[in-house]
Amino acid sequence: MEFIDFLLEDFFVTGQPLIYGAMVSIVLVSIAIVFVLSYFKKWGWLWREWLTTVDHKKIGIMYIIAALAMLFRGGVDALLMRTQLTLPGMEFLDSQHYNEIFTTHGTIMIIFMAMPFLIGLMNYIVPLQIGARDVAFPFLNALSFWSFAFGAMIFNLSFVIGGSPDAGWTSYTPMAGATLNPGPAQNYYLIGLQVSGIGTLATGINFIVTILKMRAPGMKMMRLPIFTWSTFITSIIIVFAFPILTVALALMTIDRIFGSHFFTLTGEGMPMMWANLFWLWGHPEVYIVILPAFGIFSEIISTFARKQLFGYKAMVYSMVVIAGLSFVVWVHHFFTMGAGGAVNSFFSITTMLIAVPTGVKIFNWLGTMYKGRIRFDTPMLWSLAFIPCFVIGGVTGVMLAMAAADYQYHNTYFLVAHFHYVLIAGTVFGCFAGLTYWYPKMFGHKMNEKLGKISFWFFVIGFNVCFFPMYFLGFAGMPRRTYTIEPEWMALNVTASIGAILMAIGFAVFVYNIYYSFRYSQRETHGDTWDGRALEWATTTPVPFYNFATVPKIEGPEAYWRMKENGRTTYEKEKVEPIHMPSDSGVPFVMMAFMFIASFGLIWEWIGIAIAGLIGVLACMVIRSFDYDDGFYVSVEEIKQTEKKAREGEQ
Amino acid sequence: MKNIYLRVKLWAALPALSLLLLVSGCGELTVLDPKGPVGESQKDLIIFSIILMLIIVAVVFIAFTYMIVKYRDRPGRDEKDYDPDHHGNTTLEIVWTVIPLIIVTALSIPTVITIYELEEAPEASSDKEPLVVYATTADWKWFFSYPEENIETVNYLHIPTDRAIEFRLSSADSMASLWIPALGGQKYNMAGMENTLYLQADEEGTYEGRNSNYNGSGFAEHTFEVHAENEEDFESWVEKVKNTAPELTQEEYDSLLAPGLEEELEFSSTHLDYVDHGTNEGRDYLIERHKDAFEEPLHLKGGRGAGDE
Amino acid sequence: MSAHTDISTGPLEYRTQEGRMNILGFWIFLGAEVVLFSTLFATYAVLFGRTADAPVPADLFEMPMVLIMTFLLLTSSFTCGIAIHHMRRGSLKGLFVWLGITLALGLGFLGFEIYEFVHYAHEGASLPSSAFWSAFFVLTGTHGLHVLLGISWAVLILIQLRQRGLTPVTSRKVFIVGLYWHFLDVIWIFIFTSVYLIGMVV
Amino acid sequence: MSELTKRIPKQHVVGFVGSIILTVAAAWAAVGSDLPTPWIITSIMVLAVIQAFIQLFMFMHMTETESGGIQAGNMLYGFFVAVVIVAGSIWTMSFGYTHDHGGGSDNDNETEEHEHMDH
Repeated sequence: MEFIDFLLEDFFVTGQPLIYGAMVSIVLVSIAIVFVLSYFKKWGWLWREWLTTVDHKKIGIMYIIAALAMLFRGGVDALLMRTQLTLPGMEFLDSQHYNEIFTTHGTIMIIFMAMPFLIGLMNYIVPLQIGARDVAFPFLNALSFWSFAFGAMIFNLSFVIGGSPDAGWTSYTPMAGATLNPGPAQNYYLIGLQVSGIGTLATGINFIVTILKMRAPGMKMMRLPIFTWSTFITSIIIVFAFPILTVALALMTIDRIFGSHFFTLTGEGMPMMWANLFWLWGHPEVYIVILPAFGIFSEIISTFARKQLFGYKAMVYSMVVIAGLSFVVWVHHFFTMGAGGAVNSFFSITTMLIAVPTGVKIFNWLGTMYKGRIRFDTPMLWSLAFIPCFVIGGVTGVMLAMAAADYQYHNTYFLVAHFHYVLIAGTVFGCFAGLTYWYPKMFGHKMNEKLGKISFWFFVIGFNVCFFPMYFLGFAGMPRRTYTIEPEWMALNVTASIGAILMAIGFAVFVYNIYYSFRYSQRETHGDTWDGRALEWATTTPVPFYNFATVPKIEGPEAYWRMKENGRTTYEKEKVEPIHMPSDSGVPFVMMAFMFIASFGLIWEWIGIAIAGLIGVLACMVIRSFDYDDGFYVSVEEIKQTEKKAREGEQ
Repeated sequence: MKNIYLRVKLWAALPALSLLLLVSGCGELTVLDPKGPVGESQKDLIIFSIILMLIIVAVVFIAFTYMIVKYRDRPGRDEKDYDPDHHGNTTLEIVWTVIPLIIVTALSIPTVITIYELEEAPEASSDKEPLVVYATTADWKWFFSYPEENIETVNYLHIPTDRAIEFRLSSADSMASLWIPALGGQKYNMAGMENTLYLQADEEGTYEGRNSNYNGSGFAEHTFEVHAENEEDFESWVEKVKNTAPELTQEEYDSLLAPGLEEELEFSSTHLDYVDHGTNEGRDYLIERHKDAFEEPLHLKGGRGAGDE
Repeated sequence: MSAHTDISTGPLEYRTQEGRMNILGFWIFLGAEVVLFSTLFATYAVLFGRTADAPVPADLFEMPMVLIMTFLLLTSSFTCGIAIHHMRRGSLKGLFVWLGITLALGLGFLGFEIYEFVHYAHEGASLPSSAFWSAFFVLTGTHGLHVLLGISWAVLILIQLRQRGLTPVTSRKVFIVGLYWHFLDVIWIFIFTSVYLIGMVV
Repeated sequence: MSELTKRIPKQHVVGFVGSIILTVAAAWAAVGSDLPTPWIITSIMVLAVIQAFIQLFMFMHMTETESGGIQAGNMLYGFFVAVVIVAGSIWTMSFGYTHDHGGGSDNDNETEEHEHMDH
């Protein structure tokens, strides 16, 4: 009986019709998935082709699918919040529920949507752009993905089991500490982020080594496609920023579970230190999700303006400068903490300085279009919409950087408007642009242009209608994270909600487009869909698992553009040699499944289960250490057959 | 592509359109209509930055529109206009690095000056000593202690006009942020430390004040009213509180600290006699007394004792 | 993947592309470790002096024991370097002997550290005592955990060496675990200086 | 290559002796010397950094092979971020005790001294 009481009162989240609905749909979807897989006898296929794969392309696709699912969840959260703020009197959500929703919205969008989406694109594209057959450490790459996937699962589990975290995605202490916030909810946040953070760090190392060591012969650093450059810089930021998050999360976990006093009110702990550590990681994190988007836009604008990128070197150096500055601006997130004139002045100025390299990039994109011949395909539309929207986000960012004025903007909808203008116009547009741009390479057919444009216009107009009014809400004194509003903020909130609905329609059309294109789009017969310039377009579509039959020698920037001029391909029959490829492995999946068990134990403070899970993780590491599997060779004959089949349509 | 012009126009019109909507839709932009010197200097800084930023936005938008209109792929375009090998221009790149640097400098100077200005009491009332008010928060209410007057109020505040108020900010539990948008910017309240915030009202009136830093389920109701009145009215209000309000006993104060919402109250003594949450000794005062109260979910409905159910 | 582009000269561990990539990747991981530990150092520095009612560090830190621990770890770093040297000379026996000494010294260090923690706990300073002691135990404990991990990892590799002898793969693994071991000594130097010495001075 | 013929390479012995001397010197500076505290802290931190470089160059061969430059740059950037984190945290977190009565004032001094140590 006691056990059942526990299940009903503490374990499962009860009392919310919305959550019951979610539970039912989770159960139904799970049953449906199990049924479909069993009915079509696809379990073996799932295990062999996906769960154990170390192929960067498949891992990239899994990242993107997971990110889209998370975008859906975060988007539903956003719609629920907009509904509540439009009908504040209706008690659609109570304060507690609203708090949980904005917390999960923020966390999911940053950690489980933006980053995996971009990492998915990097995974698929970067090895192709540099002429490599995989990333440097394919096993580690699989491990990264599964750590993200299980981390996301842990975090999302809180929704139905134990309760969602409700301390905001920033989780400021002491509010998020054990005393003021008891129970497993906040632990889900800490452990979920920790587990997926491990994977992100590994991804960072992986890409640095890949880009440094696996480039095609002749591809000097200054000949790298700009998206690869942005990945490289992003990876550096990841490697040097994520350990800070790891430590911060660990410290709060130890505080909550083992009774230490880092961020507590008792024992002379220092709650502000959490904010400090969080933003030491958090600010570089912003650039982790924005630089790859910059890279995507650069590729697309250059391709569709049919011109070389304007100021390639300046583009690279500006990213380097942004990466450096990103580590010395974090205090602007808490100017109002009262650290005094010197601190606030210093961080005001460093923050504003970031506008300079960013401005350089904006003008270089405009320069790329100058004397170009611009086509307006969907990827280009997303990239073009990015420029004005991001400029609005950027200049308001400069306004926020002015500490004295920030005292009035801080914690208001002005801030909310700013970072959505930056993160949606930058990251989300970037993801959509990148996905539609590389979609034919990934799946062998384009996304439907007409639907793509419909979705684009709905989303972009909706985005502006939703977030532009929020600047004014900030001036009108509306604080963020409030579940109810004053009457004088009503009109603007209703406007914003209309915008949110338009965005939702845009997203729905986007997802429908995936289905529609799968059914009806014309299959690609040619690897070079958009008349591209970088090496990923040199392979056939679909890309063979070894990527390149022969790796071309690179003679300058824009490798593929040159190859087309010289009539060369990545298949030079006489030069084909056996290709060495890594073997698939189930260890990453199993290891992270054990990690999942360990995490679940830790979240509920069931230390026995946590230790058992941890032993499983360690055992997997030992197994891996003794694994001397050296991969396999693809025979010349197989390569020739594959290439012949793939290239039939081309001639 | 033929209606690209129209689309671009529509696009450019969007912000303007929503601006119009705003002006008609919403009453006042409190931050841009401040009632005291602190808010005033912040407003000046904001307006200055908005003007500079609008210039930048205008330049980029015009250049952007020019590019996508002039260089779009359309039938009958002059072939000479297309230069696929054009890939940079050092002079231009230097220009658009240096100009932003100048703009940043132009923004930095007034910013730094204002930052330091706001660390001190406003100059406008330098002839008078600032009125010291200890503003302490506990989930989810505000305590205002006037040590010189030896009175304390809960969830509302009386201040004299034309005199600087020196807020001593601290918290008994979670981090909060005292913000009275009509008077000026905010600062954090934190347990175990003390922040100083200077504000001043030049116009009499009632202003909204609130905690703007999210701190849990009572956050939306964590507000207070500021009554700014002339020196005389203020004095007589102080007298009235002194004479009519009860003393704040430690027992009473301890029970007020329990998490929950509270109505407006006043007392003829301050809690500073028992504890100053801004000091190292006072930082865990509330936790020691109300640790268990956070274990149960609170159903807040407002008013006294609502948190106790 | 060109895993077998051989370079016929030079140390064994660098001869394959895979070996070179693994070593570079590990260096980058060490860069991340620098950040991880510096975050712990920052926390320790900020929380310094926040001992609440617990004893202050100057009362508990003892120079002789700290010096012994330091010398143990310093020597082990040296012997580890010698082990790598023997590996490069192709002497499997020398590698075994010196790596064995290294691990023994490492175990000695761990023993002292455990004794130290227990001793402090007896004196009333443990993880939940105060912010300062939380920071102390997590900083030194994280380092200690790394040492423990290093020892277990090295043991696994010794087994693999016994099974397979010196190959490009095993020598790469030894080299990487060696890097890890030296790095832990670097971290300890900073713990020794900024935790123990400064704790005794201030 | 000539180094490889020896049983114990000279470079490692020099590094080892060097780090022992530096350790003893730091220990002496901390407890044996009469220097003012900020001086002690500065000098022992300098000694620690020198020792770290001994390990990196003499034991870990940071600059060997063609990736040496990358490895060294990587470590240097790591140190840069480390300084930012430690010095930055101390700088931004040492505030708010202006009105601390009693215990807090001690705190203030110590934090400041720490700040010296990390510059």
